[in-house]
Amino acid sequence: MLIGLLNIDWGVITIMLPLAGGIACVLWPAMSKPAGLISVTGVVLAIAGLGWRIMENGTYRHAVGGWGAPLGIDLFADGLSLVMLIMTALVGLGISFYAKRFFSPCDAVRFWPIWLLLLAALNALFLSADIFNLYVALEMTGLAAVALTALTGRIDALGGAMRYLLATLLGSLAYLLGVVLLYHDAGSVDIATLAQRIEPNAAVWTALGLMSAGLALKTALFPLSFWLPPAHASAPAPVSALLSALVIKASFYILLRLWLELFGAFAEGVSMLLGLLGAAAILWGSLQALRQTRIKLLVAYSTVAQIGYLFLIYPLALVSNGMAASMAAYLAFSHALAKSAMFLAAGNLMQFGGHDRIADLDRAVQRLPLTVAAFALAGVSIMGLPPSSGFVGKWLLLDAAMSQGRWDLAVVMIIGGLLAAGYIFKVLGYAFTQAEVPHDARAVPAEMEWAALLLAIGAILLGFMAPQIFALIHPDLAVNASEAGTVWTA
Amino acid sequence: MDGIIFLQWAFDAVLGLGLLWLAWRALNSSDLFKAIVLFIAFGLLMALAWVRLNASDVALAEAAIGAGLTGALLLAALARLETMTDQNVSGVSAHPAHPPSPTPAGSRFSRGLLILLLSASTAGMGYAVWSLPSYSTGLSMDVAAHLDSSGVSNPVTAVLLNFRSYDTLLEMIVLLLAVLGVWSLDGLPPQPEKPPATVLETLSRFLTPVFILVAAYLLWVGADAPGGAFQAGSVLGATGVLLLLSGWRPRARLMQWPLRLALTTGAGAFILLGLLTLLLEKQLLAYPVAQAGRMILLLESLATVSIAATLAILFLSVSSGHKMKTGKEEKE
Amino acid sequence: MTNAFLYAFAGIGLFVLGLHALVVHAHVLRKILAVNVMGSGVFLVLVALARRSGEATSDPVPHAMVITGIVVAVSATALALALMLKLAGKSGEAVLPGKHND
Amino acid sequence: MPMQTLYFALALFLLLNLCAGMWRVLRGPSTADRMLAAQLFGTTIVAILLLLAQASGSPALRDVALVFALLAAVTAVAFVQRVWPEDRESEHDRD
Amino acid sequence: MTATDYAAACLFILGGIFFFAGTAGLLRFPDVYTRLHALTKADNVGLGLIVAGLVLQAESWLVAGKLLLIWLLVLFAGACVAHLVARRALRKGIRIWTE
Repeated sequence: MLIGLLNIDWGVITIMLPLAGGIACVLWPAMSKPAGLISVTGVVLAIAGLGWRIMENGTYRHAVGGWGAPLGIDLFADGLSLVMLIMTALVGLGISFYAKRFFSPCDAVRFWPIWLLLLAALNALFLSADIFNLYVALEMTGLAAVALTALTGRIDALGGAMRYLLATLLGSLAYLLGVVLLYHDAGSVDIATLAQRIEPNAAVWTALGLMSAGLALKTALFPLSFWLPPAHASAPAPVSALLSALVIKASFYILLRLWLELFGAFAEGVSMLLGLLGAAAILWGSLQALRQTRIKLLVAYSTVAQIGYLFLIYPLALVSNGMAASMAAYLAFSHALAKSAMFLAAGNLMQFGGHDRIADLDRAVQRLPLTVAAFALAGVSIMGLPPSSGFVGKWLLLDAAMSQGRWDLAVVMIIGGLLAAGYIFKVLGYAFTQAEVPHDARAVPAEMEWAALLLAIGAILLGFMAPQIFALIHPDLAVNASEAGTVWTA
Repeated sequence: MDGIIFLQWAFDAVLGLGLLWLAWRALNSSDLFKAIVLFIAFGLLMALAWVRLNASDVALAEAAIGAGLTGALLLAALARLETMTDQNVSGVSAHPAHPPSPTPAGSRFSRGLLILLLSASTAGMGYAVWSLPSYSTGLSMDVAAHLDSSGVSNPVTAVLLNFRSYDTLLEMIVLLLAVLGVWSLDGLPPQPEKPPATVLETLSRFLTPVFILVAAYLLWVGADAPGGAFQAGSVLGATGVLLLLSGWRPRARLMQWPLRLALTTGAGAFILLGLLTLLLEKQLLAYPVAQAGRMILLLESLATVSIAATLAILFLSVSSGHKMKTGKEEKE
Repeated sequence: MTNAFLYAFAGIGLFVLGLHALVVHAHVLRKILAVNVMGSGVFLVLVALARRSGEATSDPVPHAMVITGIVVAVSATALALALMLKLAGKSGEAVLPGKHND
Repeated sequence: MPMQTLYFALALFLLLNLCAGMWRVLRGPSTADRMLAAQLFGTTIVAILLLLAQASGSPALRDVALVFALLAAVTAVAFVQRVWPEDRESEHDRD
Repeated sequence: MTATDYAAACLFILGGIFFFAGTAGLLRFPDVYTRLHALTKADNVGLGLIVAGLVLQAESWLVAGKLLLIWLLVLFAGACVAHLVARRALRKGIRIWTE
């Protein structure tokens, strides 16, 4: 029976289950909440099955339609996509339980089908090995994210959603033009086939530039992050958590996948630029976050800053020694957990006080202990204090930067950590003080507080599980991973 | 013989320049209504470009969607925009509404920088395209090799519905997402329209059966000639648009679960068939060769219904959407 | 020497024209038109370069991709128009709120 | 061979005709003039498609022409019903 | 070049002339109504002549039937649209041009 369980096609189920769930929600709106929760828990189990299958017999490859790579489309999952899938499932589960109590019935009917289709789009994106299929999955993710951002119908949400839609369409078209050039240069859109056929000529360089620009715009890398704060700050709390934790990681994952498989060998110049923009993102994002007076805008600018850390992978020549995939996945996972916890905590504070002005938090710590604890624990991981996963990720980055003599990046990382501490403690400081104008407070359901707290605790616990995560991505690098573990315990 | 070559080159040159000129005028015209009419003309020329590039399937899709829906959608959106912002958006006027934003001094420099950057990237992309080998067959050899076991003889339908059917599944979901997104904004407007003028009544009354016949023909011919689900769905959608324009509104009862069923039937069929083939053939969407043709036809007909319903509802929501929510969703 | 490269250059021209208009104009409807023109440009390059495979047949895979792309573009345009109208309904004008971006 | 030349020559002539009609779209004082020009483009495109279908011998182009012939009405009706509704007196259409 | 080819060639050229007349009318005429008249001329007669020429060249009756169907559709749609636009223009108060 166990073997039967093993060779079930879990990858296909992680995509088909949320699709079927989404369609069930559309067909039967009254049942959208239970159907949503069942689908999300089903996805978590399916991904566990996929993880088990990958541990047993290596990378997972499934030829859709039975035609095989160059003609048909392949689903492919290795350690990197598995960790991203686990991230999507766990953060998605936490957000789903939060959303169960957050939305009014009429909003819930609209939230659940779009959220399930977004979850299916993310799973399809992390499992796809075909660059045109990635374009269609990117469009799916973009449209679903925009529809969710505009759910409340307020002016700032609509403005943010409109700007986000135009930015994401521009990013997708730039990426698509890159796909066109690659297809006509190498005659295939399958990543594995492309890897063997392309060599650095004018068309491939232009495709690299276009795809990097398009995906950087969708990941809101610093100069192209104009659209992120208004969209993430004005969306409803669970949607902001989804956007910051999962949706921008999707385009980051595609850029990383293209880098590892196709462009890594000959793209030093562009990786320097990406590193530079990443460093600038850290500084600019953190400084902007310090200046904000509203929690959700502060957390949104913190996302722009933390994205900078993710892009420091490129200049640190990690691609050559194989640490890039595991480092990026780990940092993305830790940021996803911490950032979703922060946004959910901000949502609780907004529901509690009716506003999210930092200055009037008015003794939130006495009245909402769990939420402020969640915000604090998530802040610990964002700042990068031990024992959190943020610390382990940033420590490994710092270690790599210093071992390669990149003192400039090391200094930027440290300043980024200090600035992060600045804006986290600014919020926590106000949470402890008495605000001048006391105002009535509405009760916040327990599930919503526990959802935020559990995600924050997850961000901390991930710090302890660093060796397992690294072992998942690079079984052969196990020794290096345990050394990473020892580094932390030392 | 060289006479024809010259004429063909002249045709392509005029078409290419016409496309660029139309796009430039449409995007920088002083008045929004003129911009939309130029954009509709641009869509017409695009269909000609596809024809000149031997892409009859794409020309059919562009014709059905471009002429049938995009033009009507933009005109309806402009009309609602004008009533909402009660500015003079369309028609002739001394000071054209929404002139392209005047360039203050500071941004003239940034405008120049932008032009410089764009022309550099144009040159880069142009060189990249020009450096591509002048003869390459891409995947056409693979498609031709497997065409006989794909169940249809039209290569484009074989790619869309069999070789890359996973893309088509995701794309049906994109259509569903668009409807869900538009519904979550405004709800479905059951707005009663005035009975149309007699001529419009006869126009829609006569054209509707012809539309449905042509859509069925396109769906059927799709197996071995340009046609197929998307083109047929778009023509059927255009029928819905014409009926909606001439004042017809589906009965409220029809707008509840029957509409939802129509919207999701395409994607649902793909998922069910996919899981079925996963069980039987061990591969997602791997049709057994014997029944491939029938399965593709089933998928295409359900997809046609879904695409038509989606496009019609998108037009209805955009063209006459207002604060009214759909009745059923509000009750529970 | 087929007409592939002529239409490919026209496609690139459309892409850049659309990008310029998307960045320069403030009115959202113009931006939506610009995105549509850019999409047509990319599809034109995709199908034009497929024409390089000899006289009779041309590569069907790009044609299938473009049909998928056209349908995705229509649904994105419909959502963008609905969003613009709701924004205009609430704020009285169809321009992105806040500072005019770049 | 001369028939082929005639087809392409006529197709080119109609295309130039179409571009000439563009001027009316640009200058056309009232919205109706612009829509009329778009209507004429629709018919001209149908004629060009039929000629190209005969010249290049691909019957599919006739289906494209058929679809264009059908859908030309949809855009025009959208213009009449939506941009020019009866009740709203839009003063800007005087010319 | 057989007899039918010559006949078809004449029909094409005549059709082309009518299209040219339609476009010239669209550009030169002073108001909406006269331009509408020119436009519909190009539709039914210009396209009609070209379709007639193509019917002569058509290899099968099915093709000929399809060509005629296309022409009839254009005729029908063109007539209805012309009527709608004219009636709505009149009601909108667009004055008829009088020298």
